[in-house]
Order: sequence, then C-alpha cells, then structure tokens
Amino acid sequence: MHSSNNDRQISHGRRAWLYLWTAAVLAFLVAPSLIVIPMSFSASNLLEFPPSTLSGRWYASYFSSSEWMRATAISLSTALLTVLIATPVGFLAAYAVARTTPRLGSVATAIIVLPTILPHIVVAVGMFFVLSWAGLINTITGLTIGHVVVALPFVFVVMLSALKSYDFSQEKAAVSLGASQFRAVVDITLPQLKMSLVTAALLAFISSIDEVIISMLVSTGSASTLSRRMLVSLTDVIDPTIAAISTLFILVTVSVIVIVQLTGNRSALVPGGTER
Amino acid sequence: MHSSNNDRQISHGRRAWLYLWTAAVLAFLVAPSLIVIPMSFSASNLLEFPPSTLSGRWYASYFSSSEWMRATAISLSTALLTVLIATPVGFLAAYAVARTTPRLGSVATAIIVLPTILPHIVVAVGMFFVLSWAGLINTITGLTIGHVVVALPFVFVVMLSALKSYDFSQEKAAVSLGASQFRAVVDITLPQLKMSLVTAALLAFISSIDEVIISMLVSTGSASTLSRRMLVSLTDVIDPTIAAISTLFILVTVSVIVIVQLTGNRSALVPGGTER
Amino acid sequence: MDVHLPTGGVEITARDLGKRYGGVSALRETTLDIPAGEFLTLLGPSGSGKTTLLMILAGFTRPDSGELFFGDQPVHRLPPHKRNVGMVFQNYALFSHMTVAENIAYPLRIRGVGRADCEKRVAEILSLVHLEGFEDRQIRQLSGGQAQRVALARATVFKPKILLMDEPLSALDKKLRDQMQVEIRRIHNALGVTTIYVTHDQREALTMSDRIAVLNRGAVQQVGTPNEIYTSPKTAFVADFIGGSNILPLVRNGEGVRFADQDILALNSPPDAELLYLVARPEKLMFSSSGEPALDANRFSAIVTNISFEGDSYAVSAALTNGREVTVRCATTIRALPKEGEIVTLELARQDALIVRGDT
Amino acid sequence: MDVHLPTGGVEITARDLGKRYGGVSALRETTLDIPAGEFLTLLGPSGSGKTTLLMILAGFTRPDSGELFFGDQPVHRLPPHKRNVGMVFQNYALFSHMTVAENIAYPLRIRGVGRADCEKRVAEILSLVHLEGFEDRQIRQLSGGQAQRVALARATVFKPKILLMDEPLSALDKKLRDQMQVEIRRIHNALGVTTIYVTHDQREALTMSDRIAVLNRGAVQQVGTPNEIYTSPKTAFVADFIGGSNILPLVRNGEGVRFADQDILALNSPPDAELLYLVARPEKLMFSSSGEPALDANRFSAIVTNISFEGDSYAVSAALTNGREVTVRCATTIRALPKEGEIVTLELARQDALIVRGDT
Repeated sequence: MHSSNNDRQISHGRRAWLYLWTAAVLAFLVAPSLIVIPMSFSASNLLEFPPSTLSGRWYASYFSSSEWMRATAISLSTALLTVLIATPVGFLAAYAVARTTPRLGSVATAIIVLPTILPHIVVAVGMFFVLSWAGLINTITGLTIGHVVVALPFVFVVMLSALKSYDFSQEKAAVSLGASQFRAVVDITLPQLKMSLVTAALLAFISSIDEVIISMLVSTGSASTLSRRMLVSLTDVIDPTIAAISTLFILVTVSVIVIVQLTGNRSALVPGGTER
Repeated sequence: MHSSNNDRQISHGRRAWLYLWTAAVLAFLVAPSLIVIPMSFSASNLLEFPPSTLSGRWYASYFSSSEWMRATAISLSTALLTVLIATPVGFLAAYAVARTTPRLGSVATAIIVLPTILPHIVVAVGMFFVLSWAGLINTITGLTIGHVVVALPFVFVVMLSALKSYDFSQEKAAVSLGASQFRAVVDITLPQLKMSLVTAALLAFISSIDEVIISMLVSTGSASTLSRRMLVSLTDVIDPTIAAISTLFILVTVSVIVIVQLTGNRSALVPGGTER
Repeated sequence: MDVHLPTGGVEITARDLGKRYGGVSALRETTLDIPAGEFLTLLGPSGSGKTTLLMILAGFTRPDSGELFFGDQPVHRLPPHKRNVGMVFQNYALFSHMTVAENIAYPLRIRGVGRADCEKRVAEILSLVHLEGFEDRQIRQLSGGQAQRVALARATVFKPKILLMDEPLSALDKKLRDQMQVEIRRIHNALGVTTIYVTHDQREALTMSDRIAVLNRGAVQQVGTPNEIYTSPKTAFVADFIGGSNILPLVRNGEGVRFADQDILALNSPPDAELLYLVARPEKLMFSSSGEPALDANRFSAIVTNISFEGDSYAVSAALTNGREVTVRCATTIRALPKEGEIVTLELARQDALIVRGDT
Repeated sequence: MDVHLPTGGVEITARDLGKRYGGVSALRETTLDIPAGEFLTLLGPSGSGKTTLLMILAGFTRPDSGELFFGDQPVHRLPPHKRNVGMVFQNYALFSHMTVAENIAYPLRIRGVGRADCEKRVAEILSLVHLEGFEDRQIRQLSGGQAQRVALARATVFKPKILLMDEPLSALDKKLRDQMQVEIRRIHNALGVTTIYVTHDQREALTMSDRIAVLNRGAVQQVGTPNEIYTSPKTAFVADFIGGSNILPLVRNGEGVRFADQDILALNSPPDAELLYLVARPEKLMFSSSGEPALDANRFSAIVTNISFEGDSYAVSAALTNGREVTVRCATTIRALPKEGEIVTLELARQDALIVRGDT
C-alpha cells in the first residue's frame, strides 16, 4: 500500500496542512500526559507550572511515607501474582484458539475479550458483587482475581497475534522429524514465542499496576493499591506527591516499553525472534 | 498458518485438555461481567444472587431519580461532543501517518497512542492539573477535552488499520483519470472507509461513556458523569440501582457492537466495504 | 566419508487409500506400488489430491479407508513422529531460532544420538548438499537455495528410508529451480532413498522423475515414466496437462472414429470409453505444402486467426472448419509462414495422432 | 456504433529523462521517441527502471532531469490529473464501492459529460471489451479477466491519446494471460492509442509489441522490433533475458575474436567494446555427426553432464573443454541422443554465431 512512489503524488505544499494538523494533535495529546514531570520537581506546597524553585521534596515525601510504601507493596505483589497466573493461562487459551476451527476460535475470542469490550465500570461492579459474595473483599486474593480478568485479554491478544504469524509448519516439521506434539511445542514453538511471552507478561503487569476501578471497589483502607490511593488523595486535597508518583509511573512504563522494543528489535537480528 | 490440515495433526483425545482449559478460562471471565444482569432484577433491598423474587424496581428507581438522569445527560452530551471532535481529527491524523514516510509515521503514532500506553491514572492526574490551570474543572468543555485525549487513540488506530489495508492505488487511479488529489479522497477513499469511520465513532462514544478516572477528578458534584456517580455510590452504600444501570450499560454496549458487526459483515456483500 | 551415506530405500504399498472432507472426496480409493529407491512424482493441479496423498504417507492426515505399508510394516495407524519418514516442506519450515547445524541435528538429538556422532553426521550431510562450513549460520542469513539444501539435509540426516517433498521448489525463481532440480536428483541418487515428490509443474515432473503419477480431482489418472506420460497419455486431462495439446472431440464410427465428418487415421485403436478425443501436439501439426498429400496423414482445412512470434518459434492459431481453434507451433526457419486470414491445410501424420478417453 | 471509437494516438518524445532516489539512479538519462499509435513494451527485470519510466510518463514521479512532450505539448511539469493519459494498474485498482458502469463513467463524470452521453459511451466501450450487459455488476463479482477488461475500458473511455499499462496481466494465470494478450492487442488496434506496456515477461513482450525497449539497471539497453531484439541482441544482457542463451566470453584477437584459444567464425564483426561475448541459442547448437565438418561452422568439444526430458525436446547440458557449461536443445526426434558422460562435438553455424558487447 504505502510506498515511496505513492508519497510523491502529494506535493510538499499540499502536505503542509496535514503536517500542521498532526503537530497540533500531538501537542494536545502529549501536554496532559507529561505536564506532571516538571510539576513534580516544584519546591512549592502548591501546584505550579512552571515550577519557580526546583526540589526533590515530593519524591522524599513519597519514599518516606509508610502509607504510600504499603500501597506500593500491595500494588507490586498483586501485579506479580497477576502475571504468574495470566501469562500461562492466556498462552494456553491463545494456543487452543489458534489450533481449533475458526468458528470455535472466534466464539472463544469474543468471550475472552469481553471484559475489555464491556464498560470497565460494569466489570468492576460485577467483580465487586462476586467477590463480596465470596468474602474476598479487601484481600490480595480478591484483588488478584479482579486483575487477572482484566489482564488476561491482553496476554491472550498478544499471544494470539504472535501465534497467527507463527509458522506452524515448523511444529509439523519437528513432528515429522520424530518429536511428539508436546515436545515440538516445547522445543520449537515456545522458544520462538519468547519475546511475545515477555511482552504479554509485561503488559499484564502494567495493566494490573494501572487498574483503579476494581481496586477502588474491592480494596479499601489499609489494603489500598497505589493507583487507588492516588485517586482518593487527589479528590481530597491537592498533594504534589501525586505528581512525583505519576512521574515515577511514567518512568517505569516507558522503561518497560523501551526494553521490550529494544529486545524486540534485537530479536530480528539474533535467534529467538518470531520472524523468518 | 491455520488450516484444516493442521487441525488433524492433534487428535481429538489430545485436544480435550485444551478444550477444558479454554472452558474454565471462559467461565471465569464471563461470570463477573454478567452476574449483574440477574442481580438487577432482584426485588430485595440487599444484593442477592440468585434473586429470590424478581422485580423491575431498580430500573424504576434509576429512571425516576433526577440525580441519575442528570448524570446520564452529562455523560451523553460529553460523549457526543467527544465523537464530533475525535472522529475527524483522528481520521486526518491517521491519513497523514499512512501517507508520510514510515519513520515520521511511527514517531507520530507513538505520540498519539501515548495516553493509552501510560497508566490511565497518570493521564488523569496530568489532565486534572492542566484543566485546573485553565479553569475548566467541572465544565463540560474540560470533561470533553479529557475524553477526546482518551478517545483519539481508538479512532486513530481503527482508521490507520483501515487505511493500511486500503488500496491507495485506487486513489492514484482516480487521479490518473482526471480527479484532483482532494476529489480522489472524497470520491474514492472516504466512501470506502465509511464502515471504519462508523466503528471509530462508536468506539469514541463508548470510551467516553465508560471513562471514570478523568471524570472522577475533573467533574464533581452536580457535574458528575454517570460512571463516576456509579463508582462513588458503590463506595458509599450498596445500592442495587447500580446493578440495573450496569445491565443497561451492557445492553447498550452489546447492541452497538452487534450493529457494527452486522453492518460490517453486510459491507462484505454490498458496496461500501473495504475489501476487494 | 561418503561411504556411510547411502541409506537405501524401502518399498511403499498403498491399498485403496481414500479420504473425504465433508461430502467431498479429496482422494478417491488409490492403489499405488512404489519400488524401493524410486523417485516418484505426484503431479496435478491444486485440489487434485496430490498433497492429501502425501499427507497420508507422512501420517498428518488419517485416511478414511485403505492400508499403507512401508516394506512389510503396516503404518496406516502410526502417528507421524513414529513413521521415520523425512519430509521437506513447501516453505522449508526450518527452525528459525536454531543454527543450520542445530536444525540438522534436531532429528538426531530426538533419537538420542551422541554429541560426537551428531557432529560427524551433520558435517557429512552438509558436504553432500554442498554446504560445507555453514554449520553456524543463522537461518535468516540463508538464501532460498541454501535454505532448500538445509531442509533437505535435515530431512535425510537420520537416514530415513522414505523422503517426502511437498512442492519444495515453488518459492524459488526459475534459474535456481532448474539448478535445484539437478541437485535433488543427485542427492536422491547418492542416498537411494524412496522419494515421493509433489509438484504442479509438469516440466519439473518430466525432468526429475523415474515415474510420474498424474492426479486430477482426487483420482490417479495415469502412472508412468515421463516419456510414457508425454508420448502416450491415456486421458484428455493428461494430454492437456503435460505439454500443450490440441484436444479434439471424436465421434465413434463403427471400428473407427470421426472428427467433423472426417475419418481419423490414428496410432492406436479407440479405447473403450464413452468420450473420445484426438490429441495433436502443436509441434506435430504441419502446414501442408501445395497439393501432394502425404500418405497416411490426416488433413484439416483451417483459417489462420493469429500469429505470435515467441522467439524460438511461431505459435499460429487456426480455426478448423467447425470453428474449433488449434495451435500450430513452427520453427522460425519455416519457409512459408502463412498470414492472418489465410486458408491453410494442416497435416497430422498417423503416428502422431493419438486417441484418448475423456477424464475419469 | 464502433465508428466513434477510434481515438487515435499522439507521439511521445522523452529527452534525457532521469531520476535518482537517494544516491541510486532509478533511471539514467533516457531519450526515447515513440511514434503515434505504436505499441511499445518496456521490458526488464524488477528494479530495471521500467516502472519508474512509466510513472514519469504518468506524472506520478517527477523526473530530476529531462523533458517530456506529448505531441508538441511539454508535460513534464503537469500534475498527473491534467495529463489526460489512460492508465491500467497492476492490481486493476477498480473502485470497489462502485458498479462496473460507475467505474467506467468516473473519468467522464469528472470531465462533466452529460448523463445520456455518458451511458452511450460506457455501453460503447463495454461492447469493445466484450462485456455487454455488465453495467450493474459489482467489482467483487468479476473474474480476473473481466476486472482486467473493466480497467482497460475505464482507462480508455475518455479517449486519451496515450495508454499506460503497468504489468496488467501479472495477476492472471497462464491461459487467461495468453487470451488477454490477444485481446489487448485487438483493442489497441481498434483505438489506435499510443500504448506503453510494462512487463518483466519476455514472452509477453515478444508476442504483443510493435517495438520493445529492454531496460536493465536503470538504462535502456536496446530498442527494436521483437524480431530484431531476439535475432540481433546488442548486449549480453538482452541476449540472456530474451530467450535462453549460452553466453561465452570472448577475447579480442586482432580483427577477430577467440574463445578458449579457438578462432570464432561469427555473423557480425566484433562491436567496439571492452567485453565481448558469443551468443549461441540452445536450439542452434547441433551435435556434429561423425567426422564430416560442416563448412563455415564453429566446432566445440564437450562432455555431456546432464540430460533432461522436457516433453517436446531434450535439454542437454554439456561442459566445454574450459569447464563452461552450455545447454543444447534438441528435438525428441533426434536420431542419436548422446549419453551422460559421453564426449561430443558441438557445431554452431557462422550465421547463428552473434558477437555482442557486455552490459552497459
């Protein structure tokens, strides 16, 4: 579709307005996402942009607060549990869907991605009712169940798309060379999907850390997650610590994505990539 | 990759465990999402599953509450404004990205999808700071700006994927037949992307209706959106009206998706589809 | 070193193998005997059942009926990984996360062959396919022809008695394909393994095979040497699929046959079938010079409709009196090339006129 | 009705057209004169610059240098939609949301042609491409050949004086391609429009063209009629690309040339170039029968390395004394086919031996 030849049919003059549009859209999108970074270094007790004096006091305030630290610990352990459950389950579901008939596969896909299609608030409400009923409100178990439901579609979609571009004839070749079906999956398929599995796990991790609405309902008081506590703090008083935490969030997310991209690209040069 | 021949290499016996896994995963995913439906028809003041007596009282309670109705009106008008802004802007951005060089395109794409990559809570915090600064807290304008930032990536991704599978040589053919570049887009490209534009607009609509976290921060009191009010209600008292509203949410979302799917499939049979 | 290589082949016996998908016969009951060490090509258009038959041999497809023996051993119930059959896939299906040596050693590793022995056999087979020193290459660094050789090495390193190849050259360009055809035959000759080769390219089949089985719509039409298949096709489909042919419908007339009210002199007597056709290869049709009729030849009056220069020859299209178009191929050295619109007489010698039955 | 159809053609004059992408010449300075109404084919492998040249003619690519005239009108600064040139794309590029009639009427609609006139001209052109009654068909209901005809109709309905075709038959299978080649020539003859046709298929170029321009690595190698190009190639590239050829490197020796210490008798005197090659078509090499040397022929000793049966002929590979492999094509009726390993004498008559220069 896109080719360097195609470009040339729109002259640079005509493209100017497209560039302008794009630039405006980009500025509009980036500003709110990144404004917290300069704000977080303000020395003032009030929110300031641009900050008049720079300081790291709000970072200090975050790391020295036992409440924030506790919330962070809860977020991290829930996210880790979510990854450990959602990644293998999501892979197996995707493998089953990729190998079954198209009709059965699309029914299963529709059901698995249901929680991402339905309004998040509805899933949270349902989850709240189910967990209340099971007596799991304010437990890490309950929170993890909620987050797995949210994270699973991400793992599933990443693995399904990897399996769809994976050349299953390699598995078949392994079988023709004497490997059992199980051994072919372990020897041939899994090593080639390594990068996608890492990506899927990281996505599951981030989606759990980021989840607010279910956390809002099922983990209260001392069982609060980090993102829940941020939201609640902001609706009470304006605390610049939030800007510091948001900046750390951005740092972690961007690092993870950069790492995935870099290893992803390296995999095009060294073995282990899924391309061929 | 997938072919009916491939299927046959896994015998039905071996596939049984795959089916079981899938079924378990599906049940686990569907339950919390759909449990609100039976609950909403309970006659009891308490949450019950399964409900002992059926009634429509919680639906009546929703429709007769002026507070819920006001929240619904705010949600709907914000969503409509969001659609009207995000759809054309997202299409133009996607068109520009599709026609520019791959390098410039991928930079623009990365920036446009940034709000979906960053933790939602971070975007909400940044948006809160920006809107406070601009004095737009508790206004529909402020809320709409927040929702456009969230909805735009959806529109962009849908339109970009449509444009990537669109055969630009049709535009080129129109130019070779005497049409100006602009006329070629209007006569040839837009009519063929009709279905994708509708899908993108509906996605923008749903994403706005569904948005809670930005709404949580920037619209309070009488300016509350529906989803925000649901979340706040649940953290205060357990009000089964929420189950009724959730059920209505599911109904609307599923109807929209079914309509898109049906028209999408019809477009494969009648003109206007993007396939060829 | 090469002394260890010959693996020998084993005889393959297929009895009434059949396979249906839904209501459709992908392969009608097929019986086929393939002697040990033969290079047999399954040739046919897509959907002819050639791949289904290959997949039944490999064990990836379970036949609905029939029996299959490798030598004396019945294998039709054996899963594919226990059949000990080498297979080369259309897209090579090399393991992209392994080096060339790791790819080739994989079947040996599974069979628990020791490290030293493994290395020796990998080096041996790499030398056979002329890829000495390629052990540590990555798969993505290989050209199409090299990938093809690695796939061939991997499928034979464990000394299977049977080698299956599924259109292995279809992804290569013409020059490389010609070269690999010679290479594959050479390796087949060196190993002596019974080889079943699937292709839709009739030229490839003619060039490479000991015997060819021509398939159409799930049924074997004819099995024979390339020469037999080309010079004595048994059905109109075979005549048309192998080399271009003019196929003219015949009407039975007592002992003989007629075309457009004209008795036909033919090489063979009409076979016992309802539909009969005359096969005339384009290079066997001649423009009759003036009035001296050749003895023992069929003569047709025709009008020239198109002349194409094709470099080494002309392709002349001509409409016979009943409207049927035939193609005549003549050398560029021809003395009198007719013009478009000219009325000519075409001659087909009796020994070049073959009568075949319609498709079964 | 057909009286209205002929649109006539216009002469195309290209002067020093060149195009670079980054540091690479996609098209070196090219000068080309195409008389009104000619069917000219641009033939070359991918990356040879043939598509770049076509896109410059269409206006989609702006040349870095040179001038372009359609008749007397300079067009090299004109945007594509003002050039009034018909174009058929490789994938047809039919508007999939419009019917056949709407597709064909689109260029008329843009030109403000009235409804009634539109309908009349659509019907007229549909009858020319033998698609009467297809007006209301959807694009997705068309077969490949029909889509091809609609694309052709759409590109000619507004009576352009120039028609550009970019590998229009590459998506069709062989039988349909042969048929469409004849069709396209017929429509060209009916309209008289100057046609530039891009292909990488040498057979297609030989069959269809008035003249062929052979391109390689951005440069035009030779322009001539199919017969000239085939029988008198000027460079080794052209000889190799058009029909199979044996290309043997020559060494200049005074007035004459030598190959492997042997003086070569040739049709032409050596051209003025550094690298010289002998072109020997496979069908012109003969096995010399016994000891009676033909007068005026080159004789080469060779050892037969491979024999392939290809149905209508044998392809015999033989290694000359200096190791070079040549291919000899001989009819299946040959009396004494040599065997693999046999030493043979090959004969090439003087009138079949052409000396060409290396690629420019």
